[in-house]
Amino acid sequence: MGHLSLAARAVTVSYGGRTVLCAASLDVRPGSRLALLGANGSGKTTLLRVLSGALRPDAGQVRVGPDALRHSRAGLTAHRQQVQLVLQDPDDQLFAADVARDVSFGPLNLRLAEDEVRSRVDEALEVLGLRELAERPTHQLSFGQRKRVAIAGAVAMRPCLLLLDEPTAGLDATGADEMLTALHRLEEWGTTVLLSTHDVDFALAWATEVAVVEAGRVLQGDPGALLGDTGLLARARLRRPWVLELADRLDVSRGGAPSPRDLESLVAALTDFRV
Amino acid sequence: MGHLSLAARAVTVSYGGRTVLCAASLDVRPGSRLALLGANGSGKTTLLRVLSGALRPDAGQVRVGPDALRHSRAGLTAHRQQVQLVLQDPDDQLFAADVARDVSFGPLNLRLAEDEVRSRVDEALEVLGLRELAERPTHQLSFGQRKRVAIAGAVAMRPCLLLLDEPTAGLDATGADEMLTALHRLEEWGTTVLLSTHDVDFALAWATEVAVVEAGRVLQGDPGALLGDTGLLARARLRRPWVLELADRLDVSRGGAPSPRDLESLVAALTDFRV
Amino acid sequence: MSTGFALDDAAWASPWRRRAVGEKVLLAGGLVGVGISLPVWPGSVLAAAAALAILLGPAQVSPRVLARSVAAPLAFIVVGSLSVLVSLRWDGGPGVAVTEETRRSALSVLGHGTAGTLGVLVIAATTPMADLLGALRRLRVPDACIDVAGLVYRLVLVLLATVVQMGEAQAARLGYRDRRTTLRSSAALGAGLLVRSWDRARRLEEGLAGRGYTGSLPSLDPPRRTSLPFVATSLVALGAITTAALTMGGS
Amino acid sequence: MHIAEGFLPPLHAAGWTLAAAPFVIHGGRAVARERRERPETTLLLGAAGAFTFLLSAIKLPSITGSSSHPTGVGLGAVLFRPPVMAFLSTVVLLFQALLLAHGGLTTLGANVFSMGVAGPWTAYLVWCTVRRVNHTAAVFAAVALADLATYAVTATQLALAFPDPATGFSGAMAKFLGVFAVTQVPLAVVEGLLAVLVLRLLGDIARPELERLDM
Repeated sequence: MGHLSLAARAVTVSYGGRTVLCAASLDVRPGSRLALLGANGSGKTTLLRVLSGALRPDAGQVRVGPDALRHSRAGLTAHRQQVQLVLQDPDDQLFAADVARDVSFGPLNLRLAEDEVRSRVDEALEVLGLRELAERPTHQLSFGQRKRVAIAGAVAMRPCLLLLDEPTAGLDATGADEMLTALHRLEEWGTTVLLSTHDVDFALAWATEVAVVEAGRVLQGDPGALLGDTGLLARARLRRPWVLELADRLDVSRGGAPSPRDLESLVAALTDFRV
Repeated sequence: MGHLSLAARAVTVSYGGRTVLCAASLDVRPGSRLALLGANGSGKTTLLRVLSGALRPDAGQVRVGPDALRHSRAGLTAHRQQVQLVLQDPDDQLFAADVARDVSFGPLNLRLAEDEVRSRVDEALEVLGLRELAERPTHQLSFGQRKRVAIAGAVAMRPCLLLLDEPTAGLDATGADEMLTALHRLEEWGTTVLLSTHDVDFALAWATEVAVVEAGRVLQGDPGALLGDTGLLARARLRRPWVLELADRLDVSRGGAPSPRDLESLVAALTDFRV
Repeated sequence: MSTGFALDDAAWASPWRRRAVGEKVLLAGGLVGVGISLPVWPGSVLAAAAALAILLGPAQVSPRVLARSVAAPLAFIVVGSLSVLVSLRWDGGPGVAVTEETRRSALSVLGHGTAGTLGVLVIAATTPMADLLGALRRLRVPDACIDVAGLVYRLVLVLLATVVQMGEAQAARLGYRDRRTTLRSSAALGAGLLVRSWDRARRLEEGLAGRGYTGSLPSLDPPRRTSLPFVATSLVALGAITTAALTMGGS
Repeated sequence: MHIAEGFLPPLHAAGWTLAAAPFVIHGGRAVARERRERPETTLLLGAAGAFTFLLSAIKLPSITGSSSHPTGVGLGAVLFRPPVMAFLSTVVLLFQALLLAHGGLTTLGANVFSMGVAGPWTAYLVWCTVRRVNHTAAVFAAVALADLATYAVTATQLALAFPDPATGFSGAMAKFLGVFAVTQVPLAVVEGLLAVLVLRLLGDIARPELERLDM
């Protein structure tokens, strides 16, 4: 899949007089698991759209490896073969009557031969755990399944980098588990995933790196550090992950031990502490 | 607002050959805070639609106080003045150009005088914390605000009982807090709220009683007991609330102490335990 | 809440779904052709019986879905046949009469309509719309037209749940209490629906742009092979009905 | 009012198909041309078709006791113009035939002629004539007369196929107009009122979109 680094450099975007992003920068390193956090309306989706090339920023640029993204037709066509954006509502991206037909759309637009298209479709459905649903009508799928079909449609383009807008929003526990499995498969498969979410607990457990969107700017860093920073979280209208909150309240990480990331590591820390 | 008890008795509903509810029963006691839990597609929404009168069950009945709900036009008109259902997606429930006009839809249909309609609208907007938004066009509101406008539209009918389908789904931390404030105000105001959710943590913290939908049936009981029952939760495809999971892993509730319901009570229990 | 239309759901779940569209069109089209062009007895009756046997037999359509689907067209056919049955006179003041001739033509239209309706159901209940549109595309119907038709299908299903929920939400707030409120609510529903349709289209356009959309919506149809035994059996059955109709009808 | 499959004799069905074909082909060409010039119209046309289909699923208040549904062709013609409606109506009628068993395939041509050609053109001509006098009256008249035109053409199609043995075409016409008047005349009135209200609401909630459609 290649090792593409993607970055936003001092990107500014305004809609109807309101500045959504203001000189925001973000680095997506190949192989990282990056979670973009922020309240609803903070500009997460806007930043993803800028990175995908769908939106041209008023100022600043998007860098793909060493080059600046060109918003010409050719530049965007090339970019979309490396970077794919999947929107929050799957019904905004699914147009075909059944799963396999829908996933074939992207590869067909790449003007691949029919055999190649079919093998891309199979591969994408496999990675997303959708093989048995290939011939099912789109409208009979659950919300979580439709979300994964939308991702499969992007994966069939074989991007190095996948931008997912709120992939876990609206999913129940089973749907979220299936999504998590799919994310792990994508990683094994060599695709770097940047996702946006407002679920701080999920971000802490999953990400190797987080970026918080606040007042039009982006702060990027270590999940434990940023998501433990009460001042930053309050400004960004996010709450603290319960694991960190509890660790703090119980004074777990006094000794400079790494902060816990999930239930397991919290239990381990608490048990150590008691001994 | 009155003290209406509402119940589903052995309700069975099938769609297109699939039995969604199978002799399901539920009691909504006035003044309780009842959370209806279940995975997506488990039949939560179907049960709410049955209770609201929107859907006539294939078997069983809905009881309002001592009487069975009649699905005649007159029976439903009377029922809808006592029981209001608000669905998950606000955009399916808002029709008018601005907030106040939308909220006035129900009171106007009640054939109230103009003054009375206005006071109902003001009151509903007040309870939902939407006063300043009264003249705003609905499409300019955030998702969380639109959800509260949809609830205000139901509240303006002055029901004794409000059925809310997934009121917190899709909300960020701020939106969820505002929703919670609105739920507390409704309670103070004398409205009994039954809500469906797949957020077990929220249900444990908020509800005085929970009901779990599993394999077409409903199990109703104490939040701590039902949401601690790993067997039931697995069958219902729900996870255990993290507070209970952690309490269990750390062996907090050994002494028969009540199980913790939120971060505060967990911290208290853990601190007691350590002393 | 139903996810779609009963007939469409039946088509997606049909055991004949993976059959080539051409062979199903041959059978259903043949049954319609035979059912509406031959004399009613026994042509239409045999064609209708064959269609019914296919639908309830190998095509495994549930009797309930079938009964509900034929209700509306049958109502039209019955009302229409009754109009044909009654003959109108002007001379000597208006009057009505039923003659041997009108009875025959009423029965004929009743039989043709019923056989034709059942014949169309053989294709409708076994073949998803996507397959039919794919077949039309192969028949050189312009891509632009097929793309629009495919989108209509998808958007109808996306918006169907919206319409149902909007209607229920209005009903909950007593929006269908009397004629006046019903008219107002229906109008709000219509206007809301148009806005939602536009919104969906606009968002879909943006969503598809990232997947390389530039105006056309290609998708790959699944490979299907025509079954010679199926075609042969269909032709034999159609031939048998025709022969029976022509020989018995003469007597 | 959809003519059911098999109701028309084969020759009549073929004749009406031939009569409707030029309009549908013209509409299809218009769709293809639109797309070459403005690619984004594919999606808007899909939305317009879905809207027309779903509008016909809305249950109208009953006046005579029998429930009825709007045809949507009058409003569609005013919003999207008759050539496009000829094409969209064909798609909608095809879907109604196959998804709902309303109408038929051999009778598709006849139904397209009444609902996709006669109705929309009547609506459009009335709309263009009356809108200079009064906007609301124009909408009402366009939509109500579109329904009445559809109904009259359908009655004509049936009367041509089944002339009365005693009184011929005119007797048959009287029968079919009479039988279906019970549902179709109130429908025309109610759908006209509905269209007026829908456009008024759209003026409140979707002004920019209406302006794009040149309303």
